[in-house]
Amino acid sequence: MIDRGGSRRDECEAGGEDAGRLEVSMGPQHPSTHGVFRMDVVLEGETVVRLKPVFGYLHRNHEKIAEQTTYLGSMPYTDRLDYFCSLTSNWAYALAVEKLAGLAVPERAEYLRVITAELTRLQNHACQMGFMLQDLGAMGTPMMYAFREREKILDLFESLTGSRMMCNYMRFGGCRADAPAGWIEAARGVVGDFPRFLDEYEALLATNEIVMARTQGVGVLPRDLAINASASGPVLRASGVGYDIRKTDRYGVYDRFDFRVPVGDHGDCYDRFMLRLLEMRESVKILEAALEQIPAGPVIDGKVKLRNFKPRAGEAYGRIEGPKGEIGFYLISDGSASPYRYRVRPPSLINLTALEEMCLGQKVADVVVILGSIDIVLGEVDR
Amino acid sequence: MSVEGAGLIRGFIETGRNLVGSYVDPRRWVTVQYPEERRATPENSRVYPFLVYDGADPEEGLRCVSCKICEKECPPQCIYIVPAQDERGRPRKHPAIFDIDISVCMSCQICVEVCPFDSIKMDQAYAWDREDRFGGLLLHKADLARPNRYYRELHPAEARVVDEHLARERELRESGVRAAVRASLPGSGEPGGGT
Amino acid sequence: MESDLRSELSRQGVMIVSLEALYNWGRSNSLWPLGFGLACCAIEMMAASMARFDLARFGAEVFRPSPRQADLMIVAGTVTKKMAPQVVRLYNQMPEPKYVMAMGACAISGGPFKQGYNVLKGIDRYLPVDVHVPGCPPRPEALIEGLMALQRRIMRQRLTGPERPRHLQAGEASELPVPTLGARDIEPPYHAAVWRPPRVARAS
Amino acid sequence: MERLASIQARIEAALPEAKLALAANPGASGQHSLVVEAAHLEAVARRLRDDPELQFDYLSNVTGVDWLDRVETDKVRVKREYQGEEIEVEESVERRVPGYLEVVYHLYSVARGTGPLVLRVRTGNRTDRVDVPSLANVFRGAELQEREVYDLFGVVFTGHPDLRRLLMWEGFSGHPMRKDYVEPDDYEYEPTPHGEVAAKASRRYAKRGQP
Amino acid sequence: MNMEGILALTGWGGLRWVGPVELFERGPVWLRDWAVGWLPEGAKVWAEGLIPAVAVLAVFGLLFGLATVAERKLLGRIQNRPGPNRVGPYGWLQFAADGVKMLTKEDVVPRSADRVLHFLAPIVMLAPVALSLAVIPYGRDLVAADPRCGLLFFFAVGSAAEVAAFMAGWSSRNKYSLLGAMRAIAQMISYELPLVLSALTVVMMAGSLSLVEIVEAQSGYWWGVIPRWHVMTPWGLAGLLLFMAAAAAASNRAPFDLPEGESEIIGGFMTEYSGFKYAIFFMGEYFGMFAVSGLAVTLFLGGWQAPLAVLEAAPSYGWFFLKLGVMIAWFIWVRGTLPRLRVDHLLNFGWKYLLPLGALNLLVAMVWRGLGGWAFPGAGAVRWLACLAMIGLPAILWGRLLMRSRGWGPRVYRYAS
Repeated sequence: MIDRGGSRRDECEAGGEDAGRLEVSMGPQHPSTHGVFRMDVVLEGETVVRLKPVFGYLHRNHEKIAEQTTYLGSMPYTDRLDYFCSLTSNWAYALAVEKLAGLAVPERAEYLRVITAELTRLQNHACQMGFMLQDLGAMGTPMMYAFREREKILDLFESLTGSRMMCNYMRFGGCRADAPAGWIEAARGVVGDFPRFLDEYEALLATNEIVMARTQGVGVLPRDLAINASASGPVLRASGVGYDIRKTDRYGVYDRFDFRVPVGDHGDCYDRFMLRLLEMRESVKILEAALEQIPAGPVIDGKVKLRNFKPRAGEAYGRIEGPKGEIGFYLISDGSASPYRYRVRPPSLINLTALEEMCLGQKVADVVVILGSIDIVLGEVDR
Repeated sequence: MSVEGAGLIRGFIETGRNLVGSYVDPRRWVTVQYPEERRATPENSRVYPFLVYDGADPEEGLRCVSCKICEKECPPQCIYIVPAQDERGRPRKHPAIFDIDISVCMSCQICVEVCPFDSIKMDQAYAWDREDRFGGLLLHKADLARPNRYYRELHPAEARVVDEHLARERELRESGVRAAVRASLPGSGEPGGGT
Repeated sequence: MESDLRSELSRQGVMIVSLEALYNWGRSNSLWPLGFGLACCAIEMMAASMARFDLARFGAEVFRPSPRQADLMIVAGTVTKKMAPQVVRLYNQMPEPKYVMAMGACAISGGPFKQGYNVLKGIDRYLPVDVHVPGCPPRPEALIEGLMALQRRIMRQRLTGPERPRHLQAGEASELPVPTLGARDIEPPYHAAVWRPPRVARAS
Repeated sequence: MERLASIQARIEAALPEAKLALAANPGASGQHSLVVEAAHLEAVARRLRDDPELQFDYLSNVTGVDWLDRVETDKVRVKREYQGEEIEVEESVERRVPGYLEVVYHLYSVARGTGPLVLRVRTGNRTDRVDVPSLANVFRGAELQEREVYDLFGVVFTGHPDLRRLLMWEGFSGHPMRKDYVEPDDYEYEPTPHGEVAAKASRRYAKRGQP
Repeated sequence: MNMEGILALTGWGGLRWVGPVELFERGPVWLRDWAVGWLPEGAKVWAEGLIPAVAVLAVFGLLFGLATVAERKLLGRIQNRPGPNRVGPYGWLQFAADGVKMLTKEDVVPRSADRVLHFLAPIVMLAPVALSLAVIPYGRDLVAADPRCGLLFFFAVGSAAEVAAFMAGWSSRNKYSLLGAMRAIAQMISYELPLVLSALTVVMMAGSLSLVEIVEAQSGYWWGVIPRWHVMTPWGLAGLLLFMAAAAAASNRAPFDLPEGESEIIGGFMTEYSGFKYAIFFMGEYFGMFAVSGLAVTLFLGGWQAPLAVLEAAPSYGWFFLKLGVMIAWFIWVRGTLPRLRVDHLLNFGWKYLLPLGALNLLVAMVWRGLGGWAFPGAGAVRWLACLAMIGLPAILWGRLLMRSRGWGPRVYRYAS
């Protein structure tokens, strides 16, 4: 599996250092690298024969800062990891700390976590599809529709957590605040409206001949390589692996909901695109059930200290199924108020491992589409 | 069974529907034409912290006792506090300097959560654009002080809880003092303390 | 022309448009930003150009991917030391008149990440910033406020005299020196010509 | 712990020369780990991946940990002559434990839905014996993460296909995530300084000497 | 007012009463004649050429400004937002602000660029497309120049714009520019052919290369209601669709805007252009769009002809510009809807799809003419449907074959157990 990728790389390099090659450095400022990402691409005509990603333009030392601050102080920084999905990053971190310190979470808080995480997934997937279409050259229309729906979800986030993007909502042992009056109903309204948007998206894009021609058979990630390269989330599932941490780890209260995990068979950009669409439909189902079932009760374990929180020495790795893939936190505690080692397992970075294999032999216009279909966010890639 | 080209046509219908819909369908007309139109921010919304004072005097009424907990807990370390001193040079329970650098603040409201005295709360004013970074974005005590009335307007539900809590504490403190005074009186058998 | 005379005339129905006013009107109402996102703030910048807030109303939705056609550089997000030379280079590639808006805490001062070893503590160390929009990230409304503040600033500018804009002053370089990446830090740490911070008296 | 012990036994049966050690986790999570000698890391990883009973085919997370040199005090009982009598006394002896860099791997099984299996491997010390065999040839997923560990911790992965800095620029010296890394001093303007930063900032101001 | 009409100066010296219909219809021509009449004899020839040229440039210059605003507003509406609405009344002065800014912007020429070519490229871009506007009849007798071979002139001149794109890309010494320039050349070669081929059908049916005559060939009404425009015939409808697809490519409009594909190669050949040179490129692009839209109107939509006999009272150029507006709106709608093609798809689409269909369409037109002799009841409808099937069925089937041969099509997804 690795050998094939390697040989393909060699083959292209052995293709001769003749003239007609063009070395292009895409990024760090490029409209389709989704931030400050850079790819050094070698082209023959318009065909990619080599591609080297260059990282670090947004390396803002998240892990170092976290090792110098308290456990609680890192929570707002996790918002800024994946700035589309602050709530799932919150959750992953809270989960890791709860494992580290052995904390239990009240049931209502678990439901609130599921609801906010699935809402996050909805807006992340919608925006990802918008960005990918933007990379395909659609003049912003799909993105506008995605952001139109995203704003509705952000309104919910703001009235629940106080901030549109940087929610800083979860705490060790629960959530910071209970839903304000009328929030559940408002969320039900937004979720109820969402399928209309999905239908619109599907009509606009799913059977569009140009979209199909641009994405089908492009950027294929074979099943074995996907597993071996530790791809996760929709990228892994599009390659035919039905692996969803919500099902495998059964964290939170996900085992109480009836949802399915869509799987692609081709592993190309179209599969990754469509899987997100199908996942959104499943998320809507989870949300409807969760908003129906949510019990009354406290939202945080009142015994957990906010200040001077010092878990006993030990380590823990906690992970959840984020919208972009497996987001995990690895923490080592030495018994003091700040973690001895704090590590983020960034799905965006690791999903890029096989980027070169996916891009070789494709056109330069495909590179941006493949990158868009992986769905990266630089805050998380570089941290 | 689909016909090639139908996907394109379906797309045109969808955009066409939005084009027409933006004139007739309020669900497809989502623009809030800021600054003429403004959406009300939800009660929980937060931007930068401010300091609450009781009574009429923003200086003396400050609830802040300069305990420096928020300064210590602030993740980006953007709060700077110097306690005031009385005439004999002993620290008073009052800040002499209370600065927040809003060019650093990340609006996480951890200071609000850790404050045991309910003295720092989150404001909702977001328009802080300044041409001058150095003077304009460092907020001092006088810029930060807001009356409790303001807090009640911004966060009514939260303020109600806080006010009740503070009132109860005050009551307890006062009854505790009264009890202690009574206990110190000769001939009184009542136990002291305000639990 | 005296402003009171002008307003008197306009009350009488006579519009006096000076070349200066026309010039300022043109460039303030056609601020094309460089499509240039660095981090979290870029998302709010995008959100500001989307349907809910619609930056297009101000004629500022034309995000140009090439710096050659852009007027306004919105530094939206954390500038790392690794990225700083590119940001300065992009600024140099923009044609005059050009403006810089530092959007978000990170761009202004390094923000929450200023403690990081790879984070530049404010883009104004290398670039002349016209408007600072603090926030983490600023709401789209705050960005629009910042844009309007920039427009007002441009409209206020006189093209002659000592207060004339930077690009009309002889001797003001359109290109700024690009910092380089050293073995431990970015060099130089700031451009003394651009950055003159005051001293804040603090006990250590 | 029992499951981990059986995995250990299984690997040791298949690879007799590879000695694994169990490292218990005192915390609440119960995620204990296996410590592998560097020389056998690749073989063990391959075995873990290919063993039909284990199938740990998914390398989720690779990270480094910097353990500084530390001084431990051991209580030892020594015989001393005291006033002509030999008695046993307890003395504390300071012992210098050399630090090391540690690479931690979290493995999962996609095929079986099990995990995490935590593997640790340690370098000789923090300065010159910092090499560890690369797992990038067993798990592609290790490629970028090992580069990151190399960049930030300075662990050299032998056999890595493309070992360059990942996040910092070429030509940067030092490994910032190490515990003893000294950050560059750029506190020219600090309106809200604290602790160490306050000291640095005031030094800066003194040097600049402007009002 | 006199019911007869108003007193008007009809050309030089001719003062008579005319009705409002005639006034608006003939007004521009009279104005020209009147202005020319003042000049000495030697200058008259020059003036007769110059005045229409200035008029065309002025009208299309203004149209360019308004079209940019309209595009931004319409795109906005497609995306559920208002678009520019604060500069001038309802935002319609946005183009003026942009123009002022562009004019006063610094002109940057990269140090390594070829300065001469870099300077010439925008001019070479704008001049030919402006020239091609000369042969389009905007109204009855309202054409700047009517050579016998107007259509040939149009294509000959119009294709020079791609040379400009290549000049710009080459001279900029930027890799993205070069990529854009190479794409522009590839695109030109592929799309001139189907463009010409679909126009050729009209030439064949109208029997003339003169655009004025082609418009006149479309006058009249079937049964007094349906205008005899070419688009009302099956071959004309197919021709229009083919023409519009090829025209979008020829004028670098979405979904064929590869030479400047913003998301891939920044700005393509325009990457290194700033200030007014960039504005001229922009203008050239819009002029190109106006030109091909105008040609489409002329060839297929009856030019300046009114859609109904009763509406002929309105001035003919009004109808032309209305139709032009519809065409521009269509281009904007396409831009708001479709993603961009890839280079090889673009070439395949041009060579393997548009070109064969264009040739087939020529055949269909011949059949249409051949079946014109049928005289049984319902013959018209049968002939119409037969010809439509002749072009429509192959179009669908051939498209399906091309898609399926690559394995493109809708998919069904499974769920993990």
